[in-house]
Amino acid sequence: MQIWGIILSPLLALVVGIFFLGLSRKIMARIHWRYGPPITQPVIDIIKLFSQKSISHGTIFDLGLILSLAGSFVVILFLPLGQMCPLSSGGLLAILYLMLLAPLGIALSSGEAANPNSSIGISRKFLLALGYEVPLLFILLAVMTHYNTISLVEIVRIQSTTGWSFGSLPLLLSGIAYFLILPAILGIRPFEIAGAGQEISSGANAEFGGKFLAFSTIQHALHEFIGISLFVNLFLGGWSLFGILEPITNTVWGVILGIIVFLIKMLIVFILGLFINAVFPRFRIEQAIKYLWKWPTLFAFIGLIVVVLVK
Amino acid sequence: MKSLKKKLESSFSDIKINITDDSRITVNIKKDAVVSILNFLKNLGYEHLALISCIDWIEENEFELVYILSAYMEKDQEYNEKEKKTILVKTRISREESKFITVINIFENAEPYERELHELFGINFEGHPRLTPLFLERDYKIPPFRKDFDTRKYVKDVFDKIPSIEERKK
Amino acid sequence: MSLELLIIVAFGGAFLTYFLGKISSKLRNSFAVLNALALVVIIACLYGQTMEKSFYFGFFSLPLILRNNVLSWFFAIAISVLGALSVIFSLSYMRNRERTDFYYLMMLLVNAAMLGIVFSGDLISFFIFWEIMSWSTCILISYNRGPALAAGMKYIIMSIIGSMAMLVGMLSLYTTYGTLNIATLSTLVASSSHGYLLFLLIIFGITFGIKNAVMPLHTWLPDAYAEAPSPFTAVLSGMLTRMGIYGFLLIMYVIVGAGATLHLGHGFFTFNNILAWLGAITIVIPTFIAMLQNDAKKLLAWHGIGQGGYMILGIAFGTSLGMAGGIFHTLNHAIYISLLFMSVAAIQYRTGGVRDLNSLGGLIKKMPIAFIGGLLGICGLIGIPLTNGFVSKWLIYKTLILNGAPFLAFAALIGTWGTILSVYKFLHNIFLGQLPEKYKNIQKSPFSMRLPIIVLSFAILLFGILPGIPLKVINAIDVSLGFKSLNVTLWGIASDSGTLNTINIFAVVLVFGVIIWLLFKAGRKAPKVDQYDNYAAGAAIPKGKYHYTVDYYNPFYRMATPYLKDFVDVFYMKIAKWTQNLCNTVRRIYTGYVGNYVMYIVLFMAFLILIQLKWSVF
Amino acid sequence: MDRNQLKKWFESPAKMGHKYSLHVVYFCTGCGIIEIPPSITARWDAERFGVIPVATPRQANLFLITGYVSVKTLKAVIRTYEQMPEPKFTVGFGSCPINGGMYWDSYNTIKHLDKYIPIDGWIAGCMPRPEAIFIAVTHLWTLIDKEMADGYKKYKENYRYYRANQEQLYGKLDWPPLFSEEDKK
Repeated sequence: MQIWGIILSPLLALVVGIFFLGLSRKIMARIHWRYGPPITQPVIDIIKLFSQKSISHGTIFDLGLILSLAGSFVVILFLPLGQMCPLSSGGLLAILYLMLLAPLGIALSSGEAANPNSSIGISRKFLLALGYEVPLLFILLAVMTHYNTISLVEIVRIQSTTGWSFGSLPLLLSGIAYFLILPAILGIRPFEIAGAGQEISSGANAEFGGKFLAFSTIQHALHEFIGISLFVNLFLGGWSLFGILEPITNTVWGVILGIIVFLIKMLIVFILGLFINAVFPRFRIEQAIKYLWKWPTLFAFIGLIVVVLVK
Repeated sequence: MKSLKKKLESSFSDIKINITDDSRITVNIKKDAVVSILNFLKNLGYEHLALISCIDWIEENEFELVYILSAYMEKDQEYNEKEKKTILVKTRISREESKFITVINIFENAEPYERELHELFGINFEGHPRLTPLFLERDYKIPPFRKDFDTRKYVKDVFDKIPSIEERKK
Repeated sequence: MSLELLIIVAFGGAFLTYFLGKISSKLRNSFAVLNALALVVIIACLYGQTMEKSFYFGFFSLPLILRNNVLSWFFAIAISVLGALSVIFSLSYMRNRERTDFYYLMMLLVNAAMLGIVFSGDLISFFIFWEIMSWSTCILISYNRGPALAAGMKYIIMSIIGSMAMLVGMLSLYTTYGTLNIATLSTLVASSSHGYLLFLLIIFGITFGIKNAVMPLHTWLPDAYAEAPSPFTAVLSGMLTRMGIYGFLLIMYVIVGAGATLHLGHGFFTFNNILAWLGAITIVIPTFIAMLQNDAKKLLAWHGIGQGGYMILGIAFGTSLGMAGGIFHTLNHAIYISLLFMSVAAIQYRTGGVRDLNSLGGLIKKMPIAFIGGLLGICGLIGIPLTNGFVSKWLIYKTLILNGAPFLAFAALIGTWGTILSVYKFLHNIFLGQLPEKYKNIQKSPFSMRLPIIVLSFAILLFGILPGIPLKVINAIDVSLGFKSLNVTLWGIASDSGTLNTINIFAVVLVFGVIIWLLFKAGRKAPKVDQYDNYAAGAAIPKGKYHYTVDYYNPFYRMATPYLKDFVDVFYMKIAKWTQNLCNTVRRIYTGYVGNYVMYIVLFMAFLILIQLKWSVF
Repeated sequence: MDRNQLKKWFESPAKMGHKYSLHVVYFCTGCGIIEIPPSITARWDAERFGVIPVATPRQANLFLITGYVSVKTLKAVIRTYEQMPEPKFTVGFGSCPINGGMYWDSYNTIKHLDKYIPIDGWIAGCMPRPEAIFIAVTHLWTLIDKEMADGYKKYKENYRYYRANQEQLYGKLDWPPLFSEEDKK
């Protein structure tokens, strides 16, 4: 089971992440009243990029990108995917820290690129991360305190018996706050400033071409997967579906159905995020931080206080 | 309008003033008096040097420099919102010598205009701090805006002489 | 191996080095390194031995005692290894400087004094060694003259305040119990009244809080770190400042005892809760101030303060997990912060003392070892998994969450994000980006600088992947202080709620890294290009101007600069100013006229007579 | 996607990838750029052909030069072209890059762009309509299929010729040569 999980979950995440990229382009096009590209367009892009030539600016330019992609895959192994959770040691804290590998790798890589546009992109990315990390930490601490565990598997398991935490009263505010910062975590509009193509030549990606850009695209896809699946696991009960799947837990069918339910939940959250993405312009970085430190932080903070008081 | 004309005529000798329309005065003057008339006009309130233009009178073997001035705000008593006046100070310099004195110390923004004229007409402004190329990438034997610059010949020489890659292979 | 031998070697070696320096500098250098390494060997041989010995009687009729236990040994080995590495590092750093003999003397003296502190078994010898350490540190900080003199002055004033507080505490202990032997005290003190215990904890807490730079008492640190010679800064930041943590452990869990310390106060206002909150403040504010620094050493110095907060948070809670986290973090911090200071020192050495983050750049191509040191150092500082900082921070966070202190946990976690921002700026501005023209012909750092950097980098990875090695010793410390034993394995920790297993993180990172690396190699080969072949909207890029360093987080600076100031320092400076003015005013009574002095005497007499009269009336 | 297409995908994925994923860097000098916004937004929607604008030449494989190229901007055109990763395709848009267009006798406008960098296709007209871009794209597909869009190879083979022409205009260029300056024949 664990071996299967280790092999399957990164593959699944890769497929789903890239599917989400294609889907987002299609749905965005339809919202704009366009026909849009075929849904396989990201795959075509990645194939093309792999077969293209590229240039490298140095060893760290290569290794940083490899580190960031490897880091993203490692995080996926630590996230429960339905009932499948290949690795769980360290719990949510380890996930939080493993999630640092990807941005750090990208930052090193594009720092070595010696392009000011990349550096500005990285500086904005880190600032944005500082912005959403404040509410995110409040939210995660609220969840961890509420369930009195740091293990994500445990949190999902408790939710399958007691109901989703989004529905339970003490965590409702935290859930709302998480949804408010979700666009910032995913890096979609209105928080797209870190990779703004028109202003800073796509920021960190400015010097990436060929296979570098392909890796960067895959990393982006995985990042979206991680952001959404963390939300689903923390607040929408992971694989649980009003107790319907309870009787067949730990059977093969149970696992498969659990994954399907999990993916459907992710899809719904993702499409909701896309609607926000489609209609908003970009925030400037100060505006973004001010927004993130105002409403979501307030909700998350009150949420944490409520959790502590209820306990 | 009229009073300005009178003022100018009384202050400067050897001056020809033309009121072309309601808002435009053309002042033709000898080249020695350009600096003083520009100073005079600036003190009157015409503080904005909009452009320095140049016309190549090839038959007369002269360049005509045109300083276009206007006012930002009311200092001149006749000035009002409706009639915004523009003053064109025209002077002639010799084409052979093609040098003139800079007006940067009166209007600072003359610097790029003079550089441009130096580059395109080959007029040497004495006292200009840096007459370096502004627009052009190449050196031209004759400055390209002079009328004796033969663009077609130049194009033939520079661009059309390069063989296309197919021709080269033959 | 006996402890007296250790102290004799440590102090004797220091003075011998000085005199050898008068003969030949080569002899002095090799003897200094040998002496430092000998200390490491001696201490390594002491592992696992518990001993206690009076080495001198009759110091005001008090015995001076040296003792060794697992806590002392743990600190001692870290001190001696770090000391040896920084002496090795100094070899090339201090070459061609003046007063080198004196520098080595002081360096080894500080080292010896720290060893004395951790091995001393009574408070009086503790105090003596403490004072030797403070004074020699002050002299070393001021080594460079100029602004360093002011930094040294600031340090010594605060240090003296701390020492005086300790002296008061010691006197009170002596008058109450008649002994200053730590082992005896630990059995006696726990049973005294809560008020007295609180007094003891606060008075010693001021001493150790100043040394460990806990938030309102931290102001000496940034200047001292920045101005001290860089190899010494490694020692200063790595172990010397952390003598404060040793002191806290000593007073809280040895002298007063865990049982008594943890039950002082009511509700929110318990001693350890207040201490934990001070620790949390110490994390957050300095970490964010660090973001604003443009001086590489000052940036690291503010992080030195901030990381001290994590240790305080760890040890304040008095659970075995938290203690393990706090003590382990002390060791980890010593490793990575001294590594970072050494990397900066290597850069300074090659660039001629430049440590301004805005004027460096692109040095990775010229000084790869220094870059590796810097990279692993910042990874440890952030706590990236697979570096040592991760394990200790994980332990601390887990303690906080399981103890129901989510707000403290928030402070600790958000500190990490501030850390990332500032240390990435540090790394980017020095090593990444475009190489300025003036550093084109820069050399690699010399071997004696590369060796310590490599050793410490290796230690970061080793303790990050196999944290069980130090955790085994730390667990023994836990047990010796009377806490529950932890279930420590070689690659992590297993406890009731959530385990940590670094080896499987390492394995999956490695496997995925290799797979992706193979994929990467399978793609078309990417030729390396020059730094000037870079996208600049079609223009050929201007040389030396194409590096984004100044105001790296500009939007944030615009928002936060007014709020992020060291208000405490401003306040202290104001007090200093007031005191000076007051003294100036008082000085005016010495007018120099005899008549005035006679008048003072007469007035004083009158005053006395008045009192006399009043006394007799009532 | 019919079965024929699928077969092609398996036979040469790289070529198909280059065909259906054209990332464009637009060079906006002249009036031609005004035709680009409608073509990439809702009215004509270039994205359905896989054509999307990207930010830097490093990410692009199609170079669209829209409008006249002056001597000064040609420098940037060359630099951008050389920074694009291979395989790369170039399309000249409008009549000015073809032969100078209305600037046919201007002393400062490039007359034949293909003497300085290789061009795979032209879109004639002053201005061409956005539809013409899509016709060009489909033509480019055919060319890529038949391996006739080989401008980048030509550039490599005749680099000395191109470099000489470039340096004839500017004297010495600011950047070192992309390839070793030998004709590979």
